[in-house]
Amino acid sequence: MLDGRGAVKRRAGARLWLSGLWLAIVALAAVFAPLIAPHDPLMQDLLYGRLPPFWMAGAEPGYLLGTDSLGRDVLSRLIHGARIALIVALVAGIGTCLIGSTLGLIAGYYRGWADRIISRLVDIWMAFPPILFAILLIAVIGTGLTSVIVAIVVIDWTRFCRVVRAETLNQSQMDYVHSARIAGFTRMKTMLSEILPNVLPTIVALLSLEMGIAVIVEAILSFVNLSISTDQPTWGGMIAEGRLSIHQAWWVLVFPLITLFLTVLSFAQFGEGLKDRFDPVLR
Amino acid sequence: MPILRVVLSRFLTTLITLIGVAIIVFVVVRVVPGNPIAMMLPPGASTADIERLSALYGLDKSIFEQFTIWFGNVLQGDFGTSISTRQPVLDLVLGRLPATLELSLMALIIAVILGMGAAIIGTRYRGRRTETGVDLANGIGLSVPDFLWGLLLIILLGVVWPLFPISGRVSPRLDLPFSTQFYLIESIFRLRFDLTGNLLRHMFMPALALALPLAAIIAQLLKQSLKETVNLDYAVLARTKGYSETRVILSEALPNALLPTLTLIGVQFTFLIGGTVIIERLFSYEGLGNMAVDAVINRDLPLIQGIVILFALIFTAINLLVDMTYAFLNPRLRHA
Amino acid sequence: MTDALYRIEGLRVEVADQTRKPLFGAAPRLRILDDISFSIERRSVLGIVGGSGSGKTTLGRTLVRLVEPTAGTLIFDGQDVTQLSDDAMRPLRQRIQLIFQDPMSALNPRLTIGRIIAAPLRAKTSDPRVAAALDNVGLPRGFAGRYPHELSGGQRQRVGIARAIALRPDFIVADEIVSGLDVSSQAQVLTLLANLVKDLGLTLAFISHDLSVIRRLCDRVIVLQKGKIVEDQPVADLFTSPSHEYTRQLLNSIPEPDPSQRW
Amino acid sequence: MSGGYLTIRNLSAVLRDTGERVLRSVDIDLQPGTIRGLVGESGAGKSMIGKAVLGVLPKALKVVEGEILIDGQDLLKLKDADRRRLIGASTALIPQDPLTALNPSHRIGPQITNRLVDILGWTRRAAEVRALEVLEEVQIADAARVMRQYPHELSGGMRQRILIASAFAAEPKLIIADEPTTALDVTVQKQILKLISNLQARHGTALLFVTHDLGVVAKICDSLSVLYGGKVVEDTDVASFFNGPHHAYGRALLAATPRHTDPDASLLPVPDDVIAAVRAELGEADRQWVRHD
Repeated sequence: MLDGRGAVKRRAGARLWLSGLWLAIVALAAVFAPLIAPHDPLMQDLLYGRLPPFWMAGAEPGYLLGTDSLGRDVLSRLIHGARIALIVALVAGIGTCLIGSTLGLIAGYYRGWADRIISRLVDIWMAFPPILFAILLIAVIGTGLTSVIVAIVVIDWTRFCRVVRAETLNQSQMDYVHSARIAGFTRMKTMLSEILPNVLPTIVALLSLEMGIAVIVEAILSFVNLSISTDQPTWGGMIAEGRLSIHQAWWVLVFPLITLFLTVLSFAQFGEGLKDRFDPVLR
Repeated sequence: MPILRVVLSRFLTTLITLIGVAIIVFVVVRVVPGNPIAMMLPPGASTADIERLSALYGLDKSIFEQFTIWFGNVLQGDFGTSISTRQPVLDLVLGRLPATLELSLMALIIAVILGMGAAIIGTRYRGRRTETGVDLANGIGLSVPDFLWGLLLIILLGVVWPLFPISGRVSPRLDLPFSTQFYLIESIFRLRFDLTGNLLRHMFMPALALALPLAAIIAQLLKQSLKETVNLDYAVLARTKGYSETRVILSEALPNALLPTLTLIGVQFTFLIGGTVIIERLFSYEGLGNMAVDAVINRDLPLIQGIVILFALIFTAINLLVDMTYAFLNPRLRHA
Repeated sequence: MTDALYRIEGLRVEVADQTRKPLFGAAPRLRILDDISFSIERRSVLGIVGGSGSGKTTLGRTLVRLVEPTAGTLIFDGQDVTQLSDDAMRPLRQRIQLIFQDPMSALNPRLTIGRIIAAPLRAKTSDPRVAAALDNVGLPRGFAGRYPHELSGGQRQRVGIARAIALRPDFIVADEIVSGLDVSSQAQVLTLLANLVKDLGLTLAFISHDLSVIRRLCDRVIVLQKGKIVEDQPVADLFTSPSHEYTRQLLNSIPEPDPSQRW
Repeated sequence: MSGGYLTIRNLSAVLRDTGERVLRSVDIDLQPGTIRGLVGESGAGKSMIGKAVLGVLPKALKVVEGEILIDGQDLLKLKDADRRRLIGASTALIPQDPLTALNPSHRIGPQITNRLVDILGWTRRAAEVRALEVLEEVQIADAARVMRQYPHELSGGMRQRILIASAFAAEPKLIIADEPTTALDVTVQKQILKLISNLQARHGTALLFVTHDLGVVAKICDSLSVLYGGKVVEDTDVASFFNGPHHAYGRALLAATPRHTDPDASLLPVPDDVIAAVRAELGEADRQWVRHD
């Protein structure tokens, strides 16, 4: 067509497959971690401390990506770290999505008092620096996997709420929504059958993005030592350790960083790719 | 006068927001399970200590009374005394604020320059490889948060190719003649450009890490808005008058495309400032954010409250400012 | 000749003017329609004509109760529907339909044509009434599986008509339904509509800014200017002896495809 | 066939993506001081011809052959900057939608004077005097005040007058009017059309009038080209067209145009066999074109 939809489609396809592939690798690593990890991720061996990755002089076979200062295998810790990352991504992502999208739909479609209250709440939430809010919450309710997930949901529901509300408002102005009213649909049915399908692609894209953000927040909390207990391997924890020994053993920082980078990038791109895939106008 | 109305009603909602923030800050640290006094004190404090503190904070009164007392004090600028340093919270917080402001503004400037540049170039060469490149860079910039950019910069420009220092606000061995905490600005006024250079070198990586996601957002939104605008009738009309493409983008499309971008920059700038919390930590930059993390780790309750309230004030002020600017720049509102 | 299907008496519609809202208190009211009274006879076609800002679209939307009237009464088939609540209105909804001006906005982009037509019927896409509606508007049945963006403007407008008539309503408001179309599709849609009115025994309110398309379709015409009715006449009389200056102006401004009288 | 101020010869344009032809060997000749209507339904390519002359074709389209001669100079052979300068000095556009054709961020004055100052090198003072002159010519009262206003403060009819004034300000030899009244109410349309044809006659401008409305053509044009699928299917003067179009498609289009004076005239949709015939003509032309290429 005139606006070059062909090119958009091709690009969307490539990014959907590439990001999907990486996320599948991470998911497989998480599920089968005990089977694929070459070592026990917690096993310390000070004799094998700070071994470099396999291609460098002084590398030890069997420790592909080297070891950290306590002699723990970096690759095994990465693989086991995927478990925490994925659990946080799924649970926190879906939790935020459900709460935020529901409130956003209600505010955007029903307007009135519901909208005023919800919007004011969002305003208040937006006045907090999110990371500081998260750190504060964890400090108050204590560390642990559940706390991390609760903190992410409590803080980030506004992301869904804002976007979904705006999108719902847009859709509510369209004549097909009026048309549904003329057909005698109840407001609830109009919202679910006419508006929701048009907002859904945005929600899906946001959900995927949010999963990436959840992984990052977990990493940041681990980085300031406030996430999961320290003996469980997490990517953020590895980065915190790596940051301390960056001049002696860069690989302890670089490998978890690359993993985190690719995962976050993939979540975001996967969401955008899905959104384009969903769009009947592009399809 | 629509402008006056916009200004006043925004002002009112801002007030409501701030009161909401105060309530939540109060509730989070008081009502949540766990003895707040125990939280405030280092482990192993005596019963006498606990009682003394309870009386000091009026914890024997009802929650509502406690809130009124605390909020009344806050309104008078009294945020209490830091538990870890025994200094007034307000002094501590204001002492660190300039460092964070300088860092955030520098990041904002970098983001606006990078973002606008990318958007204009991407629009000028739309449909070509250049645009694909800009889009790709934007996609990555949008997806990867400041924390990861910071780490990446540390490895690349701090370790592999050590161009910039990876920690601190200024080299510790330097003599600092400053009388305010606005080091960067003061160094320029005192014509101590050696210090300016040193400060900028320290600031560069954290500021860039904060700026990259915002730059990508600005670039993406402005480019989208520019691309729509350059196809609008008035831009086409300008082209038929004999103007070049670059001229059409800069003088016809840009003024109209900037307005929606501006509102977005407001919200996103608050996100950027929020990002200083972790970026300052990462680069051991002595600002408000770094102090906040320390306060949480030390369980310094009054300090945490003070910092959060200050952040909230800054955030709402920025949003207010952006809304006002928008109202004044928009000819529809200005001349209605 | 008093068999009115729809009777409108003293209708007034006001909306709040948010651009002039003071800081405190209610916004001033903007009068869109003022003292509108007319009736539509069963199986007749009423033309509603006016320029932009005349309030004709608001009138159409008030007739189907999308816009709340400020004052006046709407009596549909002997029943006062002015104040009916959403729930009480629901059984009447399928007897009163609206065809929208912009078919792109009126058709949900994420639903297939079949689902768009079937939804108001509360039926499945395979329902015979869906196929029958497509037949009625001269679209191939295979279109049921397509999406709105895959259709041309004229085809989309026919889908809008199909959705409205599938419910077998008594009364349809058609709001500027040919103004976005080329003359050839315009002629097709108008012919189609004229035939449907005859075959299905419909009562139609046809809103248009264009007097030239009104003549063939309508039995009576009302002309709106700034929210008031300035003319209400049988169609032939309107063209031969317009009573109001504005109507004369409108008639005078139509560019007839006749080069003997140049402007 | 020469001496026209604007002469288009054998102009073909294709979609870059698919290679499909959008303009099919178009020939148009516009004499100085006359108005030629360019008529067709949506997708007929009528706007594309105007855009090709002005050099603002959408990027998805590409001109593949032909000549566009303005005063004997082939635009398509000129360098970009030279073409822009020539168009800026000699040709103006009256756009379709007055609500979107004025830049909401700029005041009215500069939007009229900018071409005079930036492209034609007038002094700001002279340009402003000229702007006041043309605003009065289009019957805008209090022109000095209007020049300081923003577009949103003015009605649609006012804005269209301003756009017309702006088009005539530089005394162009050629004006392309792209459906300039489609967005307006019928009473305003009449005033605007009268205004355009008066100004055109007074200034002796050659005017290419793009429209879908044969009624409008009958009222103001001298000659017309009927387009279907990017091909000129009929090229004649107005009197002989309305007395009896020679091409079946032209006849059908005229029959589909509503006329209110005749109560018995029924609107006839363009018959399918006419469409089929004209499509077949296009197909034949394309086959020859490919061979010739």
